[in-house]
Amino acid sequence: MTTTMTPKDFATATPSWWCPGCGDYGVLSALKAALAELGKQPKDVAFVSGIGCSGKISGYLHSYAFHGVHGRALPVATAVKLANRDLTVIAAGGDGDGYAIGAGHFLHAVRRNPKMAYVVMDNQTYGLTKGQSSPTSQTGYITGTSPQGNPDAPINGLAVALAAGGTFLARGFSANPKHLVGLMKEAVEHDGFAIVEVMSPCVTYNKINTYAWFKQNVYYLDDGYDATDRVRAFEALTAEGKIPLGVIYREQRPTLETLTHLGATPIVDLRLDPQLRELVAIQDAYA
Amino acid sequence: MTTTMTPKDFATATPSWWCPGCGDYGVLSALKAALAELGKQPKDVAFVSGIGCSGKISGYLHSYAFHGVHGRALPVATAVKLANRDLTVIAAGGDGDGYAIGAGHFLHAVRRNPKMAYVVMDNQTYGLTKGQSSPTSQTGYITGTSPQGNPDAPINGLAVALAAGGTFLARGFSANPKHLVGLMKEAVEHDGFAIVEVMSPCVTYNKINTYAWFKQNVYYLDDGYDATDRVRAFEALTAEGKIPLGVIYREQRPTLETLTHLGATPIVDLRLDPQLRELVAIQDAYA
Amino acid sequence: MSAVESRGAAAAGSDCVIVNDIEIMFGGQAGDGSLTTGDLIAGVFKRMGLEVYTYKDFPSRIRGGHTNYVIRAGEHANYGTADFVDGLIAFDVEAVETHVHELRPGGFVVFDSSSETLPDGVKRDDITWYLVPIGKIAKEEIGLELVRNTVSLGVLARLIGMDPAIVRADVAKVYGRKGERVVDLNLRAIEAGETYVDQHFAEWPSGYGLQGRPDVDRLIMMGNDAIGYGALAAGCRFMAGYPITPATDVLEFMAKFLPRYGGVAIQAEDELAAINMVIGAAFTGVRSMTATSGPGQALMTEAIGLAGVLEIPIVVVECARTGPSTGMPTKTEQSNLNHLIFGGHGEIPKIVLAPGTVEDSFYLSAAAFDLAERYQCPVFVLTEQALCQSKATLPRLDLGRVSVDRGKLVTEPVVFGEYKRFAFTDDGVSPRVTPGLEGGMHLAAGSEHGEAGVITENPKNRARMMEKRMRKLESALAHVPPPLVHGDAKADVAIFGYGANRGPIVEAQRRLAAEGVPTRFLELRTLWPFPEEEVRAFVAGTRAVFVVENNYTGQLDRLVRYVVGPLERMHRVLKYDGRPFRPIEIVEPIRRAAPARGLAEV
Amino acid sequence: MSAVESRGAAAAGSDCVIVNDIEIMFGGQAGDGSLTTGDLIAGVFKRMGLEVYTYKDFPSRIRGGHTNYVIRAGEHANYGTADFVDGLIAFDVEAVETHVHELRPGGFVVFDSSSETLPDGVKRDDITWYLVPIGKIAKEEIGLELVRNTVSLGVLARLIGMDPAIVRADVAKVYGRKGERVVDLNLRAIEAGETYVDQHFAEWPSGYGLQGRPDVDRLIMMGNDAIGYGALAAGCRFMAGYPITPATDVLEFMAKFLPRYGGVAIQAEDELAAINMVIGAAFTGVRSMTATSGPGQALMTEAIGLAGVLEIPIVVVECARTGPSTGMPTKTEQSNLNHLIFGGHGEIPKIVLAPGTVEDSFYLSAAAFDLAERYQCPVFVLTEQALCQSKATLPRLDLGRVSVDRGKLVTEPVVFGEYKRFAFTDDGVSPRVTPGLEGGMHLAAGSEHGEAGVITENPKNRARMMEKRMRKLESALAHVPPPLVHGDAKADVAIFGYGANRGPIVEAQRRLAAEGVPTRFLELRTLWPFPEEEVRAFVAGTRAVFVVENNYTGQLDRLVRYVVGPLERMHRVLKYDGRPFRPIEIVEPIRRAAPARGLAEV
Ligand SMILES: Cc1ncc(C[n+]2csc(CCOP(=O)(O)OP(=O)(O)O)c2C)c(N)n1
Ligand SMILES: Cc1ncc(C[n+]2csc(CCOP(=O)(O)OP(=O)(O)O)c2C)c(N)n1
Ligand code: SF4
Ligand code: SF4
Ligand SMILES: [Mg+2]
Ligand SMILES: [Mg+2]
Repeated sequence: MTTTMTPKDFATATPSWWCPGCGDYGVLSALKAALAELGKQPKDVAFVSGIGCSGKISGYLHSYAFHGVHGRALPVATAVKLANRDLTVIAAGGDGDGYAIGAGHFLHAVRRNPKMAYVVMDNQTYGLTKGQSSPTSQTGYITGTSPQGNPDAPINGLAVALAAGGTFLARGFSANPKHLVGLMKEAVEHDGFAIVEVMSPCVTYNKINTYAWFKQNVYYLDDGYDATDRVRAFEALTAEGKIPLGVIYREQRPTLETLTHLGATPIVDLRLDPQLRELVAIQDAYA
Repeated sequence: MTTTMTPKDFATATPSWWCPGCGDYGVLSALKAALAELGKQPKDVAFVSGIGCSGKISGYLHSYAFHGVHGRALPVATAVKLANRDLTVIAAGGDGDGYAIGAGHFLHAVRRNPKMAYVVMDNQTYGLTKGQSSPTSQTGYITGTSPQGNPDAPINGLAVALAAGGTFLARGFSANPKHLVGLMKEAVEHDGFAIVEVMSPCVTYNKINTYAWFKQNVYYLDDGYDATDRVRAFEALTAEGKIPLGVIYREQRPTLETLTHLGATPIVDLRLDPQLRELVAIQDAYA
Repeated sequence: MSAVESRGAAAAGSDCVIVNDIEIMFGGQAGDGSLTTGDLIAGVFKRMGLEVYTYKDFPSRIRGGHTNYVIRAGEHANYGTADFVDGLIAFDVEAVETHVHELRPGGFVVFDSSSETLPDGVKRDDITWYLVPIGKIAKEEIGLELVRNTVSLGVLARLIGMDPAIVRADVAKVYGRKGERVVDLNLRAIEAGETYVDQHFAEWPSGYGLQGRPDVDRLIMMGNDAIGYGALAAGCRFMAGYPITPATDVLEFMAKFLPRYGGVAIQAEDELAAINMVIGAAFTGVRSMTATSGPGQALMTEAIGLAGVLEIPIVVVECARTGPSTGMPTKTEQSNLNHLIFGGHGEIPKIVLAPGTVEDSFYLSAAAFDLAERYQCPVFVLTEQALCQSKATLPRLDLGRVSVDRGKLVTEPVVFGEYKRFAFTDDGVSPRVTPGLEGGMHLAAGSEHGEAGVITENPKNRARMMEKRMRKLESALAHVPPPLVHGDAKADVAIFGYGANRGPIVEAQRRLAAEGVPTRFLELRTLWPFPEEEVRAFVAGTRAVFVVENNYTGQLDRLVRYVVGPLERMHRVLKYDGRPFRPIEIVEPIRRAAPARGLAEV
Repeated sequence: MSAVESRGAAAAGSDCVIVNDIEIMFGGQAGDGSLTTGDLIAGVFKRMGLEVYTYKDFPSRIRGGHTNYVIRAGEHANYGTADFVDGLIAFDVEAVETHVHELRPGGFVVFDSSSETLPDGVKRDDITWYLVPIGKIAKEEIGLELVRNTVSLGVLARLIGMDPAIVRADVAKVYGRKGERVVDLNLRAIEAGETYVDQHFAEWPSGYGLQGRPDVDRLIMMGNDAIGYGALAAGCRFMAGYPITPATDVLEFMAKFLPRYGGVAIQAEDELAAINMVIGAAFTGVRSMTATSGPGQALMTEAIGLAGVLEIPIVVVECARTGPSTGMPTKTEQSNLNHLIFGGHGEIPKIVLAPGTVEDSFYLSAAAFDLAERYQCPVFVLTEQALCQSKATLPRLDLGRVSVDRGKLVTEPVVFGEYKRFAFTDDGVSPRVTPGLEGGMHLAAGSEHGEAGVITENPKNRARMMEKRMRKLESALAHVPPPLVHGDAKADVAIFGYGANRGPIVEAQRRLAAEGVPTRFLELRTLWPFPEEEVRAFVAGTRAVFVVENNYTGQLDRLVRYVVGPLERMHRVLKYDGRPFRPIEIVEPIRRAAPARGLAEV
């Protein structure tokens, strides 16, 4: 059965809890469009989100959606993929969820390289808890918890992922949905762990990194850019000045599913029979 | 009072629990020598370690030593430094402690940049729990928990730290104590977060990354190497082939102590008086 | 449609003038500024000399979503909401629909009729309905829709007789920071609201009248601020935390004030880091704390055990919310008590304090630091959303009552080799050194260790060390904040409760007493070590015992029952819908199970 | 120095031949191969038809550090060590010094006299001392010092009469993997040991004689392997874990076997990842588990709450060790029970099972998966180092007794919009779908939600949803593994205990019965939901009640006392030095507090 899917097929009836103008709307639309264009079915999509304004996205994407605890979307999503490799697995969450409390899992998902997409909705602040600084906030950012200015240097999630062995690194902007849909599609199709960091402004709390600020501070990588050169990618990611958008790095290496020797049958479909002959025979080694 | 210190002044009477030949002995000796050469006093050294064979090192270095829970040496050490900036703070732990369970804290210590040294004793395995694979184990490494071979790609801690904004990155080998002492001294003196990753073989469990293997697979960075070029450092760290030893990257940026506006008086030495006038006056804003 | 659609039958029929006891609910969409106006109302009530308590019922989202802010004022300090709301200011139909059943017969609703029409179904006829085009007034008369909250304040002020001078002064003060123009706009908004009432409802009194009283020098403060302030006063100079509702305020308070006193507040990358930082700073000799809520508390579990075995004094504030898991982050609950006492692998001495008022939040928070250092163990300050995010009036806080007793902290050099960090002592507490002190070098290890800190697995040492550590609980027992008895100490109906429930229980007691059911209520302020003697004595000679708490399984009840055994006359009064008790919810079960005795019985 | 320095007086005086009940302790430095030899001894005992139990007392280090491996064999299955050690094989003075007081009068020591000399002080004269230059024999006669363990096995075999054919067969089998040369060396080592005994001690019998019995088809298995095997049999096909003593074995077992059945075992980066992976795989429909110990369990606390509120079936094995914090990682304790039951913010239904034998470890581990899926909640399998890392003989495991009942798992497409993942039901359990199923799409949120999964903060829904979830505990109560009664069901002395203490308690019972103190022992196999009815009934009609457990605060005692109240006749029998009970430590307190009744009293 092949039906033509539309973004609406991925919409839920749940009213959004986001503020008007929030960048996260753009992320949601792009995701829906990408899934529709790829012809995915909601029943085959497992969508795992973290906690935060961003994390609420799982309530709005019609799918098997999972809204777990703060910072742990990636371990959940990794296991979902291993348990049923036929599913399209997507994880999403905020900059705090992914780079603060979830930073360790982020590094380890990168090095494991399961086939799934991970969307980081970066608003350079903690939206849901009312505007504290996040790991991507600029040094000096003034908030309730840093009235003298954020003392920490912002983290460059994609550069870190590159150093940790990332195989697909892209960055988009929620105000450019067309570009974003393209990145999302590539990410979902990538045979490995694909990160899409989306600049997704928080209109309520972040008065520095606004839509206008981004428009002035991003640039799009052009055709001349070679996304397979790791050192070049590091340079692009860490250079002072404007923020690159597009696919920044791409590489192919064996996925976690391959290296854990998963069979073609998803684990979830295995027959479970306690009386299997070899199962009983395990005891012989203890006799 | 200036006395000449010797490595012995940093020795405890506690017998070591390490196996004969363990690489960690070399790390301990180098640390003692470095502290002695720098003329530090045991009472002014706060030494925080993680859990693992490596973590036991805090029992053998005469100082104010802290042996906390698995993976959390860096938050403890960061706070020790903030609480008393006059102390020489050193954290140490294994590759599992630092790059697996402690990976998130590692990233955040790097971006905070407190003045302290962090020694990662890398044996590419989990020694204390009897030889499972660690985040730095090679893909395919066969252990009790990975009888079909470790499915994960090894993590490059220094490259990750570089991408996260590390200001001092060095790598040594526990079988070359002289070189190591030099790195340790530089690290302790560095005005920021200084990482020394030490190749410290586990002679009991790791039969691949042995002393002999290291001798064949490392090289020393020479004078021509420019440790202030970040992209060059990334290249050196991620290039296929031999493993570079030496100071790989060095940079100066404000420390956490500076950016949190600490005064010259260590916090621990502040007078505490509930009756301070301004303290009482805080209430006026609520009246 | 006329401005007033119906006049409450009850209100019309009676001439009920309720003086100086009123509960106003301010209901609308989150993020529309109702917070400021709610605070303003509370402030005016305070300056009119009344006792005030506020309660926020906000959704876990930033803008939109039904929100309500309850302001209660009266002559009694009532730490909690009343059975009924007296007046509801509703900015949308949803607010009316959600809350109309909570109104007292004879109460009133002010509804913003600018954009929505009230559906017929919702209109109760025993309350008065004031339909006011609030938004329209703001937009058309003031030229700024944003001030509609202030317009509604003008309406309310006139309806219930708030002192106009105070209203104006407070509006000027609150908006003062934003400049004169803003003050002016808001003052005009007040005026507009008042005028509308005068023009349309002059003959329709709300039935409520407030009478000012002399405003003695008092404070109005939120529980979380009092906790932060108590910590600061007690010499806390290091805080590490990770934002989480409803605890973030404490971190924000400390981040604001600590630097002024040479200290530092760190926003950590997660709660694991936060608690380990606190342990690190405390190990170094600085009074240190963190504040978190359920999910963060769960993550801190492992490290709390470390502090216990390292005998490091730390203070951990738990601002409880509705669990399990993410639950309802902005709602109240008392379901973390078990975790604080019994959570964690292995056994350590810990102390759990629970304030019942904003004032006590200050004093117990301050006391926590002395206890932590005297007994060298983790001390929890347990509070709940219904108290910690609520504001209340209180007397000025007496910093003379705050002590800084650092226990067995050694400040003079010791002799290396003689000094033993974990020395066995009678009270279980060993002299403590901190880095930098001559001669005190040692290993502080989370592994079992001997007196000098060296790791050992010797069974005899282990047993002794375990006994030494746990003995501290016994030593502490006589020195922890004692329970308070409220009501009639000789009554034969006993109530147990703690924290935010103090308010509703005390109010229920007053009402029960009036009905002929005198009660005594033991407010537990230290929940661990559990005051077994006091609890046993309190149950003796009762005909009925009630344990009132906000959870499903009866966590406090378990503690009480462990001491006194399963008794038929013991009853649980539980609530677990995320909302605090209203007094009637306590009055009713007690009335049912322990009715007033006929004269014959006395 | 003569080979035998003293002949135990008692041993010399009596001709005590203890047949078929012996405890051997193998003591030396960690990492010197004693493990293999200990296993070999255990294997020989088993093949001689005896029941075997082994207990490892290893330090938390890799090489060096005093180690001992206890092998107990007899005609009874004794799940635990005896009061005394019968024979100690000591490779150094430290081993003698540490354990000489544990020897039974009449017992013996084999001491390797190659390098160290026994100081005079240590020599008790009521035991026999066999001084054998074991290392020297190995080096000089076999040419390989490494085989000294095997030489000592030869010595022991001859001293106590182990079947020489079996010894040889087992040595050949164990070393078979390493090639013929190694087998040969070890066989010669056996021979050398035996010969030494024949030449030097032929007239000095040890006082112990073993008599073979027919070796029925049985297994010898470690508790952790039985847990892994039970999981595998029950259809567990996903495991994620993080190494931690004493739980790592379970991960290693699963890593070895899971891939053969199409499953996968993942070593996660930490316990937070591990438990969230398990939840992810279980959400997807795969039976999933993790295994950890205290510190890891503490880290899993938050996510366990998530599984509870998402109603996801997971199995969490807790292999308890000595806490708090790092504590003594290789030692046993029962101090995590409180955490499993009461840990975590907010309240969820959970089930806690605790096997008392290796056999039961298998069956309860398997049962955990059915319970998890039937009640859609976390199920803990709680065991302790003293059981989970011990090997014991047991009958073949019957996989016919393992069922795979997946509860309300929906496998046929459902109608989107009608289907409600969290539907309110009478038993609290809602039909469950997994990703990929047509029509079942929904949000699984850790925030409070309605029947269809949509997040809501509505108070009525909240209360109902809470009740629905918690109701599952009541539904489960009749279906969880029931407690077992050991001993004399009509005795008026009652004992409560669980887990690894089953063995020592049952043995204590036998001895007490022989002394005229019959007892009944309720072995709790489900600790939550707590079997209140059974416990209440069990206490009725007793003259004394004992709660036996390995911790300081009496965690099980609290659970029992909550049900039956504080009774004067209730006593705690506690041990918290990291070592399991020896039977005498249970016999004595019972004997003291409940002495045998004189005839008059009967
Ligand atoms: C363990 C835990 N700690 C803290 C919180 C509170 N919390 C909720 S969302 C959030 C951070 C949100 O920031 P981000 O991930 O950037 O998401 P955003 O709201 O900005 O989209 C925090 C700290 C929590 N839910 N759980
Ligand atoms: C929370 C927690 N999980 C697991 C463990 C068990 N554990 C102790 S050390 C260790 C890993 C050791 O590896 P590494 O850090 O590389 O140190 P090494 O022993 O190799 O020096 C683990 C998993 C623990 N102590 N605490
Ligand atoms: S607070 Fe910021 S991130 Fe959250 S919904 Fe509003 S705009 Fe979006
Ligand atoms: S096991 Fe390995 S890492 Fe541990 S002490 Fe021995 S050699 Fe060193
Ligand atoms: Mg954010
Ligand atoms: Mg290691």
